[in-house]
Amino acid sequence: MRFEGTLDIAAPRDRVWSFLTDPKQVTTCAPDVQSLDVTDPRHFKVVVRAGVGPIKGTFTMNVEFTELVDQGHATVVARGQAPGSAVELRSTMDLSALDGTRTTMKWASDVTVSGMIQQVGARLMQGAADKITQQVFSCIKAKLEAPVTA
Amino acid sequence: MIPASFEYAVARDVADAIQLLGSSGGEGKVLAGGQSLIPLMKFRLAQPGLLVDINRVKGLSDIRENGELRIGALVREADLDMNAIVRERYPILVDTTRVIADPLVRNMATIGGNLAHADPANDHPATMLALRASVVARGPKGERVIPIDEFFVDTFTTVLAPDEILTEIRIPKRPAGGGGAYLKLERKVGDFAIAGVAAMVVMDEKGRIAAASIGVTNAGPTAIRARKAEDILRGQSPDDKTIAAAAAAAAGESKPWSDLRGPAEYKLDVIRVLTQRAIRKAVARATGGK
Amino acid sequence: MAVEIGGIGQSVKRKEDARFIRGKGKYVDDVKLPGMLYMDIARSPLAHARIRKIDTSKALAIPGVVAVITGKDLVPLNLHWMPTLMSDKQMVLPTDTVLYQAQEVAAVVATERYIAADGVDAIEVDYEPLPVVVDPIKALQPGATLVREDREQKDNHIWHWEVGDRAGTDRAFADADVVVKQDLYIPRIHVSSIETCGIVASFDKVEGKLTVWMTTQAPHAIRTVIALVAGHLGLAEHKIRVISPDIGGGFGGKVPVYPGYVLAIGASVLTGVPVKWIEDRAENIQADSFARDYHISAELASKKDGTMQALRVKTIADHGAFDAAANPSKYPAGLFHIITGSYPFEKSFVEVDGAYTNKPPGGIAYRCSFRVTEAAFTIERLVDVLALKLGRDPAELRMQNFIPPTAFPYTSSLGWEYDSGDYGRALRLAMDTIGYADLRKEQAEKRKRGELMGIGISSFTEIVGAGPSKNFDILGIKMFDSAEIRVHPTGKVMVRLGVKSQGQGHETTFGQIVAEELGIPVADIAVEEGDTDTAPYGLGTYASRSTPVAGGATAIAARKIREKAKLIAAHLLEANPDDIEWKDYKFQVKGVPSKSKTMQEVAFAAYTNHPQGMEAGLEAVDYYDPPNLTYPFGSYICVVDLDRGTGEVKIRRFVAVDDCGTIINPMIVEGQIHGGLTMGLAPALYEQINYDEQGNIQGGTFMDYLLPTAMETPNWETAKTTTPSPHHPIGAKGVGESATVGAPAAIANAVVDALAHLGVRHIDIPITPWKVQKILKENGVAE
Amino acid sequence: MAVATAPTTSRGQRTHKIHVTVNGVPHDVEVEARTLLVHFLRENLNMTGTHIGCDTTNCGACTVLLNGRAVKSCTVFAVQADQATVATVEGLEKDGKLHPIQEGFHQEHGLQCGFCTAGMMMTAVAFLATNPKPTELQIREAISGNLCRCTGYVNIVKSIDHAARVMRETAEGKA
Repeated sequence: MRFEGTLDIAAPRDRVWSFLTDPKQVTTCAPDVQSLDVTDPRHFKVVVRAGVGPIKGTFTMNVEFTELVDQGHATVVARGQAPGSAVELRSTMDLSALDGTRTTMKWASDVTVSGMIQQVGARLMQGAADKITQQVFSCIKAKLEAPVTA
Repeated sequence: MIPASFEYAVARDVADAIQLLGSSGGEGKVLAGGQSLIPLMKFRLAQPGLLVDINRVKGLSDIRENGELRIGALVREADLDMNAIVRERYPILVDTTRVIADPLVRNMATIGGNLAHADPANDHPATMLALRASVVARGPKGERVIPIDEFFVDTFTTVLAPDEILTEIRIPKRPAGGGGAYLKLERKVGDFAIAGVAAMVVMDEKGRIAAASIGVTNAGPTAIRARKAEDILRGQSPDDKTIAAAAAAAAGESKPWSDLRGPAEYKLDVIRVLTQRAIRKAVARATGGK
Repeated sequence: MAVEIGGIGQSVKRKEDARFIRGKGKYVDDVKLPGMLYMDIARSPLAHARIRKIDTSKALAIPGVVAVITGKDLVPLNLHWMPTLMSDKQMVLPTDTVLYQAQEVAAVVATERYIAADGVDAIEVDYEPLPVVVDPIKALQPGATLVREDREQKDNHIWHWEVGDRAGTDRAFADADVVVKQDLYIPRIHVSSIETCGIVASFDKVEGKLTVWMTTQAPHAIRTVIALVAGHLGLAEHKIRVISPDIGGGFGGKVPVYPGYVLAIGASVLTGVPVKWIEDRAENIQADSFARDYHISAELASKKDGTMQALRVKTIADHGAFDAAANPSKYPAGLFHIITGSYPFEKSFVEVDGAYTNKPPGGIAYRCSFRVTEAAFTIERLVDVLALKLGRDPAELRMQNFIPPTAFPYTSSLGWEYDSGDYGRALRLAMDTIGYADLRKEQAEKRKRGELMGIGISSFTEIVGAGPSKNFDILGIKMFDSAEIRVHPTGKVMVRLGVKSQGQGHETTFGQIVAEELGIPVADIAVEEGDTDTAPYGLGTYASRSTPVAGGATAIAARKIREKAKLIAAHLLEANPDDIEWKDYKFQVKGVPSKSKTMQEVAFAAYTNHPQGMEAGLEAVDYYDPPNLTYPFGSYICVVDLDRGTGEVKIRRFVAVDDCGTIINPMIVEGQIHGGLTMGLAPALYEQINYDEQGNIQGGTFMDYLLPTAMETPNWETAKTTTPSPHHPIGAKGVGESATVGAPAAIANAVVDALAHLGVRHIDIPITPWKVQKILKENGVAE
Repeated sequence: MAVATAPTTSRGQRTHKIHVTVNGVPHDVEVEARTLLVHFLRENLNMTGTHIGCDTTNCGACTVLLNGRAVKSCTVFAVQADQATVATVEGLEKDGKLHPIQEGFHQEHGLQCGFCTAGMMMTAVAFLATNPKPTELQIREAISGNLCRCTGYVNIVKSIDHAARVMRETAEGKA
């Protein structure tokens, strides 16, 4: 499943970049984080609970920033497992500054879900993955546009 | 397939159930018919910490008509089907309940569960949308009546709070000149719907459609109301052209996904065709036909 | 008298019903032994992946979990791979790479079923995903992802097999007036017997004896396989007892040896206590052997007048990750070369290439002799494509071309010797029964009104009864089967067979064969199967082989008894054996009906008063290697109505005329045909296992794999002709699979027929409503 | 093979006491909450006539009567049957006399492998109690939650019709 979109974020590009590439910050927008373990700036492990309604899986995700280029282009690969299921997420993000205070982010995510969740939930997978992805990105936008607190 | 362990409690009454759910830290789940929930638990895709069994709660299994039709949330589909009031005056509910899963599942499955589970492929949501029903929920802060249009939020998600329980469904009394029908297409008995359409019409003395409402099963993350289709029908006589236009509009408002039950474009066609047929059947029933 | 005996041709009520209707059947999951442990299996969510690590610590920490087995544990025992019947090998558990989704990765043994499931959930496997290939056509292209790194040959090609006259066929096509070509995909399906597979393995450490109760259609073959696979661990054949108790449907799915069986046996041998493994439905559909998955390209050449001349077929067979086909024939594509069907092609040529993909291994037959349905579907579809091309009525074109009754025994251009047949008679009966001419008229009228109805015919020829040792063997063991009959002094009989019923009613029908041959009432005959400690060696029940092979053995063994009994009767009647005849189920002195002895009287004498010098007792054994296969046939006609709005196909009527030679029990034969038809309907309209590009199974539970219910299944109408097999001892041919073989083409032909005036020539099965609706829409005839 | 070092018997799960009457015989048993009714019948009571076929509420092999209603016992927890009556295939035969539905399945060849048979019969028993004179279509609808792979349903329909006829005749005889 591929999802993509463009976000106009009322925040300068360097701020958007540092948020997106900081495991501690970006995972605040992941669904229901149970734990976060940062290995190095490019690698971290996060445990999330994701799903819709009563269907929920606990996913242990190994995340790697595979490309980080000039505060403008990033790719991230996240791979994880829940019992009987596996998930892989490959995302690209391209930032361009509209002006000093606004940034356009083009993003695309390829989500692959395998195993029991995919089989039983195939009927609802597209909707659920779409929803979770939208939530993540609208959270990113909201957090970046929120007034910076000390 | 074996479910994961959970705590289990039998609720004595609604207040007890609410209290039990409230104490579960969001890990509680109501067990009514269990026909959707238990299979999910056996796949371990649902692992609630606490099951609150409401099957022994009294007063949730009645069907009464008192101005409006009131159906207790625990009414089993099989009982809805066999109920004399429903059979005589609400054939759309008979249409609906008779195509849910299979006869054995209908012996356990409840109407409240069918709505609260909020699976877009479930059948009651579309029918309740067409019937302009409301649902009654009770929680720690008391009771509230939720119009069905506001009830479904997303797939498997309703406006019910984790410690709120659906207790009753209220359906406006069938008006004079009113008639409704629910049609569903499925590959085989017991399969999830490819699509389903519920249509209610009220005919005036001149043979025109005074009011119409249409609900669609499997048209997106939740069942939807086809409002544009309703607008097209209102005030018109139910001729082929009007019905075709309404049906096309209903398809236009639907956003089904491609899956094992057909490509999205096919489902749109099915919604269109079922809408036509459901409207015709509803009109026939409203005007005294069967 | 005849009724009392319950011999051949009687609808004797089934003996086995007594226990089943009381809930007293004994299926594998009903076996419970003291101290028994339960096994459950962790499976791969990915279709192709490197296993970096398997962490079993959390599973082992669960109270009640006794042990966890991984591939590494099997390496020292040399049990991590096992051989297949197709000279391939198959992983029992992977040591480094998984090759398909739902592949076994680890086994958990626990004190209770529920705890074993918890243990499976607690196993953590770190997988590194690898590229996946699910399409066999792509898999055979250069540079495709390699499925089997363990092989020396570094591509996904398994084998090439061809039969027939390539050059002659090519010439016939070059010279032909008319050539039609059709590509067909016959998708993956699954037998889905209502009982899944399972085993209880019990190893007695003191005696060194292994007893297994197992869902197997072939207990003796399984015992031999266990001995060959695990002989190095001390499991010799005389120390292995395989019991196949009541089986809840087989259809071919219970022929293979699955890794779960091996793991449960291994777990019992290692722990010294009984271990039970019963798969759930998802495991059953997703990991057990599939059927079909044939990509076929078929061409037919004919004269202008419709005379069929040549057939040319090219096929790619998807075998998944291992070629573990349960195929007892000597040909890698089974009996696919029965594809010339009911027609006398002068020239034909068939080639098949096997391919590996990242899908579960297989395949199995799904209620047919291996690959016969694929063949029958192809030829019967192709004949209709030719009829459309020539503008001919499909019934008339068939009648014109059938192999005539006078031509039997008939040797096909691909080498099969058909035993007997009268194809025209069967089709005529089917047409008369359904009212073919009137239906055609109705169709023409409906077409004028824009309504869509179709009439489809399938005049198939089956090939069953594996089989003659020139065509078949399992691990070199010839495909005979056996019967052992003992007549006790009081005239009661024990029959033991090498085959194993999975619902076919052997306890009744084999009793009837013996009753017929010996004149002893069927009620006095006990039939036992499925225990390798007591039953004679046999190759099992599949490929409709029980009646053709074990039925032959039973009749011959009974006749051996009758021969001896005749000598005793002569002794009792003080007559010359040559003057004794077997008449009205009695031994009579020729011309003196009052001087006779019943078999019961003879039986008593066999133990009390047999002639001097004769061995006491009355028993016989026969191991029957049939001289040929049998060739049941039939003509089916299906009438469908299409919904122009939704594309739904509704079967209005379905008439099945079958000819299976001599019928032992008409009631049981009719029941077999009903069931077979329903398993023909299923893939025609409903069932399919599909895979997405990542190798995810689509249709892996009964929520998504659509078995027809009583509402989708029509009220089957049956009729019969009887053309006995000339070479079979009682003239019987076998019937369990005919309907599954013949029905899909009749249904597909009917749907295509309903749309033929729009130019439609073919629709791949399963014919889903959206496939039909797409055609309606493209042609502007949708509602 | 990695062998557990943990104790191999105890279970941490809380159990519930239930009182269930199965085929007229009362049972007081402790079960885990997650114990499915079908496993309770098969494992705790050793009543193996009720089978498991699909695990997903599709096939009906596990059908039993719970307070007189036909339900799929693989989708009901045993705790839900507390204080309830359960009827299974083992209770159909009374005083050595087969139930008409059992006779029907035998006479009309309504079974082959026998695996779906108990579920089919239990569904039919409950159905005929509410509809003593069904049409063929009504019988087909009634058993549409039970899958059979062997018979093609034709003879199952006949078997149920046979039983309905016998039961009507018996009822008339008594009246």
